[in-house]
Amino acid sequence: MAILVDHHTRLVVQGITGREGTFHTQQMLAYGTQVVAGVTPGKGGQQVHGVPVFDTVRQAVAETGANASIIFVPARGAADAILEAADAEVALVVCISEGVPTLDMVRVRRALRGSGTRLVGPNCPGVITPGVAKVGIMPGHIHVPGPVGVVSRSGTLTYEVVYALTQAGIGQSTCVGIGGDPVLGTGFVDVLELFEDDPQTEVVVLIGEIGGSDEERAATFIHSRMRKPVVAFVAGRSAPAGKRMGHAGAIIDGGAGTAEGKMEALRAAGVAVAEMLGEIPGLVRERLGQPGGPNS
Amino acid sequence: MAILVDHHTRLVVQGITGREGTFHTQQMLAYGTQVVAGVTPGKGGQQVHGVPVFDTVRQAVAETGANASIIFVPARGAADAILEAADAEVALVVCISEGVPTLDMVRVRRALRGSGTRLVGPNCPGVITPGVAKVGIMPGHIHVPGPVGVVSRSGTLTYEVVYALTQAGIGQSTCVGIGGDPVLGTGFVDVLELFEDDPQTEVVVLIGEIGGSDEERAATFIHSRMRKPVVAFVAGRSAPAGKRMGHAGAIIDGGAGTAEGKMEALRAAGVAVAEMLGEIPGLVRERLGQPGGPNS
Amino acid sequence: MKLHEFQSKAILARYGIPIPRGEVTDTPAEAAGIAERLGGRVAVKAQVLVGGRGKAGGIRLAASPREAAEAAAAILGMTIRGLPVGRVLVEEAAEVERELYLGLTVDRAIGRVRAMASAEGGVDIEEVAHARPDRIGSVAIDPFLGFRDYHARYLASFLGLPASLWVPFSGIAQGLSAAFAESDASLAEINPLVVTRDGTLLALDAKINLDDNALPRQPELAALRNADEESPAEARARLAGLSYVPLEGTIGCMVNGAGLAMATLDAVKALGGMPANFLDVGGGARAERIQTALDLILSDPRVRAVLINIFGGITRCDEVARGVAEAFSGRSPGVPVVVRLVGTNEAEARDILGQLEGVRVQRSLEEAARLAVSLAGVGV
Amino acid sequence: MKLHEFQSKAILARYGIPIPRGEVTDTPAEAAGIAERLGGRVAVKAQVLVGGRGKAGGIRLAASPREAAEAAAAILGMTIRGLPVGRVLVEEAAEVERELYLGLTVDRAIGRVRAMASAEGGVDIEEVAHARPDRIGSVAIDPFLGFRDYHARYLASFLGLPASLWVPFSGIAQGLSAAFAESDASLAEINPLVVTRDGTLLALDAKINLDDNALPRQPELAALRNADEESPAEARARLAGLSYVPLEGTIGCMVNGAGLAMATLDAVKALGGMPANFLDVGGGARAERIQTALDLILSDPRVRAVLINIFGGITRCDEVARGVAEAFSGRSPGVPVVVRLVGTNEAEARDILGQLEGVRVQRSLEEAARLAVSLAGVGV
Repeated sequence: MAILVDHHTRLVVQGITGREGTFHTQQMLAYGTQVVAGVTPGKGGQQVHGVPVFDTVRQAVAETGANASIIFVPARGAADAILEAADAEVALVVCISEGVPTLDMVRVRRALRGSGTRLVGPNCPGVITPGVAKVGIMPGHIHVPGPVGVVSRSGTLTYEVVYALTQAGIGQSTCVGIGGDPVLGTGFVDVLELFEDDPQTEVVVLIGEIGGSDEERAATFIHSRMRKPVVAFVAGRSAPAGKRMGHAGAIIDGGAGTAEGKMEALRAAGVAVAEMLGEIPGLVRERLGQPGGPNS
Repeated sequence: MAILVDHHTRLVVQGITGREGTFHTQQMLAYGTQVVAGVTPGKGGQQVHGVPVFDTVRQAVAETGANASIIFVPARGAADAILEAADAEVALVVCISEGVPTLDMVRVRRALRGSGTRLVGPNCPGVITPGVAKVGIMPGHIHVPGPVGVVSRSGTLTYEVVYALTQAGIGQSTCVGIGGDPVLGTGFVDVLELFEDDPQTEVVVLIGEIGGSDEERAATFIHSRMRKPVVAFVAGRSAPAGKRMGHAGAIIDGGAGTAEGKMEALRAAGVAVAEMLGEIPGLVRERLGQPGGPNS
Repeated sequence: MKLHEFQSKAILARYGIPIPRGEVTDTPAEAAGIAERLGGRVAVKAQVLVGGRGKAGGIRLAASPREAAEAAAAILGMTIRGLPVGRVLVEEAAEVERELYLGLTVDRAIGRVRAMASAEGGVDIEEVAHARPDRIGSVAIDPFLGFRDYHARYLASFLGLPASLWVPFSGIAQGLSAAFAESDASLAEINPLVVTRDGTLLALDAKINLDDNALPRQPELAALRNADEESPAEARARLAGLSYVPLEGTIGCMVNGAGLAMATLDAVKALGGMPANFLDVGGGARAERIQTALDLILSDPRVRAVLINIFGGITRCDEVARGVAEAFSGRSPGVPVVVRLVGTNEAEARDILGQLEGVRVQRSLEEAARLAVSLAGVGV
Repeated sequence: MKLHEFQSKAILARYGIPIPRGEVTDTPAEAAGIAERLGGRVAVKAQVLVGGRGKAGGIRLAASPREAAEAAAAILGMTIRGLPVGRVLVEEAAEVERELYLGLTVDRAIGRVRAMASAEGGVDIEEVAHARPDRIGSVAIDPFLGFRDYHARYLASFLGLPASLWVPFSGIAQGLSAAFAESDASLAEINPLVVTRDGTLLALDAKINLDDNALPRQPELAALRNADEESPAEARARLAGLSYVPLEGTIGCMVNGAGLAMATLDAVKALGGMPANFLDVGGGARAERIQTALDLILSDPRVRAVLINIFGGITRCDEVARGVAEAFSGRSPGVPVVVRLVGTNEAEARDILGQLEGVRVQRSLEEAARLAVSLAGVGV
């Protein structure tokens, strides 16, 4: 099973002829992903690593049956690329682009409400279902199939955690990087809901960071709606208040959104919260193979 | 049971201090509807027939627990009134106002997509659940409770049909006037879906007219998804092509949307289509008390 | 409300859409002058609010000012589908390479504006839509996002336009979409949108219809209303807030509500009669409006009987009855009047109407329609 | 990016929001001149990009041009929270009846802009939000529908404004909302929004922060950047595309990815060390950027050890290693460097780094952090 991405995933790469688009198309093909089409306006008819390029997503969908998209276009064109994919009724859109203006995302998120399109990102590493398909830019080889769902706001921190799980012999069902920006297509709660319903997933690892209140909302959801065990880590305990720490989202505003506050909320929801990254594999192992039960 | 409107309905009247708003507030109160609030900007604090008036829908909802709204404001302010009700998370909005510009409704319908608000109308007589509550301008006394759901694009034509049913001793579960404009909040299919799921409703009467393709889509839905019997009437068989017949929607464009075409589509879906209005009560009676079955 | 070609083109030009140079006139002499100013070949085109003027001879090419005057003289004398031609548009003739279609209208099924394009321009697009639906490409426009570059790319690619025309095509489509939205149009068409011999795009003919409900907030456009679009009776009905469509029969009908009005006409026809008109007095009709409505009906000399069918909701039956009484006060209707009223204040209405001569009150629509048909004299 | 009060007010004025008359200057003499032109009492206000300037004495009232010059002289010599005051705004003093708060920011939880208003203006609104959340009224703004009349009515009613001020309040709120959207702001506040003694509304202080991601499409606003907002090191980092925040410790950190960087700092701290900075080299960092990053870290004299933690994804480990090698070519880092690399092209990276003197390669983050802490000398 797994979530979001599986062997039915037929991918169109938006911005396929750019440097990143071309490189990661090759990487995704090498991983086994069914990359069926690319889109770059004005370059319809070309090929990239054997993948046909179209002028519009709608043509790509009509010709190849693509049902998922990954976006590598520059930030200024990212919102339009997402809207184009949604207009073509692509079910899953993963936006890798970073630096997308926040108000573009406010509009995009509003535009997608009530549509059949789910957006992951922007400014995210994407989604991988180990051994099946990779729709993202994560290093594929560190992942192995298994029972642990991973969801994270961070990119490389996720790789770090996945790498540690794999090293400890624990595989993953699906790993989802939701992105670090203030306004996202998909939040923690959305992914937790999918993992809760996914038969393959037995334990979920949630990797949060300071800023916003998505971890707090996740805690509420876990407490009230999840039966599967959750292990969490929250980055940014040493961050000073009010300083911008890379992610636009990682700002501590007026005492809300601190790492300690998030860890506390998660603990109160029955989540096993790791103090150090290295503790995660052990906490996960303790929870594997155990019968699920309410976290409340 | 019934649909859309029941004894839980707590109504706010937008435009309550206007002539129509005041008159129909009295009528609805007399029918037994729980009219709990009115809204007219700048007139907060007043009362109309004992109903408190607020400046905004949000205040009305907060103070009175209103969960439905009826709109009597002039056409130019109707879209804003609908949006205000949706912003205040009112679950059902019935817009009586006629003459609302079509592109206003295009925007409103788009704005409501994915929200928790259902709009009925505009340019409609509203919704009545006989003996329980009236959220509309229909003459209440012609309705009696019973097993027949009525849905119609027309106003007075609906009264005509309901009157005939009542005279024949056949009561109604709920009567819904969806309105005659080109772009509506709720279409035939939406209402048919509700009737199909409503335990009280045994037979549905659908009253269509020329123009558009809502009857054709209803036919497709009835054929594929409904088990309850449907009786239909389509007005406008004598209308000449291309002439505007009152409703903006009632235009025959290039041969599509004719009464004959609609009647044919409905018949093919297993619907009993009345040639004359007077046949409707008989067709309904034949189908009452019979076990339901697929229309396909 | 329909706009003339020259009015529609003036709107398009404001949105940056390229149109031929040209001017409108109502005299052959001025037509010659315009042709003189434009230089070279011109097209002289009848400005009438019906389709099919080309086939009717309402469009002529002229190679000289003198020919333009002759063409204008011929066209200005024409009547096309019952409408006299009052004005002609004289514009420079284009060298046409390809004829495309580009149009926008409201797609009721999805509640959005839909943009349609076809490489089969210059012909009746509805025939194309019917016979070869695959030759029409379309995109639905999100009202909040507008017509976007990817819509233009899709349609341009569908039309097989060369890459050099994608950007101008996008500009035209976005301009048309903005014109549609900002004018509260119900239809906006460029047909044909031509590719000229020198490889540019040009809106050779254009048609914009406006949403009547939006005219109050479009005063500038509302002022373009053409008196020749409607008969005096229709104009009077519009000003009184009545929805009135004259038909060919002998039974004048007055009903409240468009659906019930259509069903009433259907009943008259099914019982062997011919309606003289469609007339919806609307909701909450007061006595004064009822009176205007009756005046309109009785002013049609073909009318042999009047059928009034009112179902009271917002409309109160007694108000209708009072209107009927006032319309007849001091004069006879001249033809039999059959009235059927049900609903709010029905009893009072019966009292009022019972005192009027020549007015017969019936209980059901079917009875009333049957009586009206018989009074009008079948087949007359 | 933060804007100064006078810059923020200039934007508001463009959206029709009433602001006090005033001018900005960097000399006491000009301050007197401005006061002269304004006539009457003026306020002299420090233009610095930190809060709390009022408490720090950065705002003074002056009854005459001479007093204005004196106030300006005093303020222009100040340093507020580490920032020297380079300019003052001299504006006419208002007669204040009530102080309100009106602000907009992005509500991440719902992905919309939220407008907040409070009758408790003029104070730290976050304290109000914390202590008395019921004193703050708010509305979420649909990006496609904008700030609407009913939002204004709701907030005006919440604030208890008299009916006479609803329309002006609505204008201000809609102006602020439009300014927010069209400037790509992340925060826009009027605090206080005052009701003056003569019963009008006036934006007495204003603050706009901009979304850095949107600056490329806001060239006019980007040009307002204040050099005094950031240190030279921060400016250099920004121009190189690095996310850099100087801290107080001794261990220079270079990491790819903000989350991993924070986790790295957390690990350093948990193991007893103190990070000297936060530095995210971003995704796909090339050798040149790595070199700039190392230069920045090593230019901090407090740094006793450097910890490099790279997890290769888009970033290729060999590129990072090459950047490190180039940064050290021909000169010694001067402090020990601990490197930990995992991911794409990890083996090549190890080969390159293995040849560098003073660079120690570790396998795990924890080992690397522990070594860096020990090399930096705990507690130093």
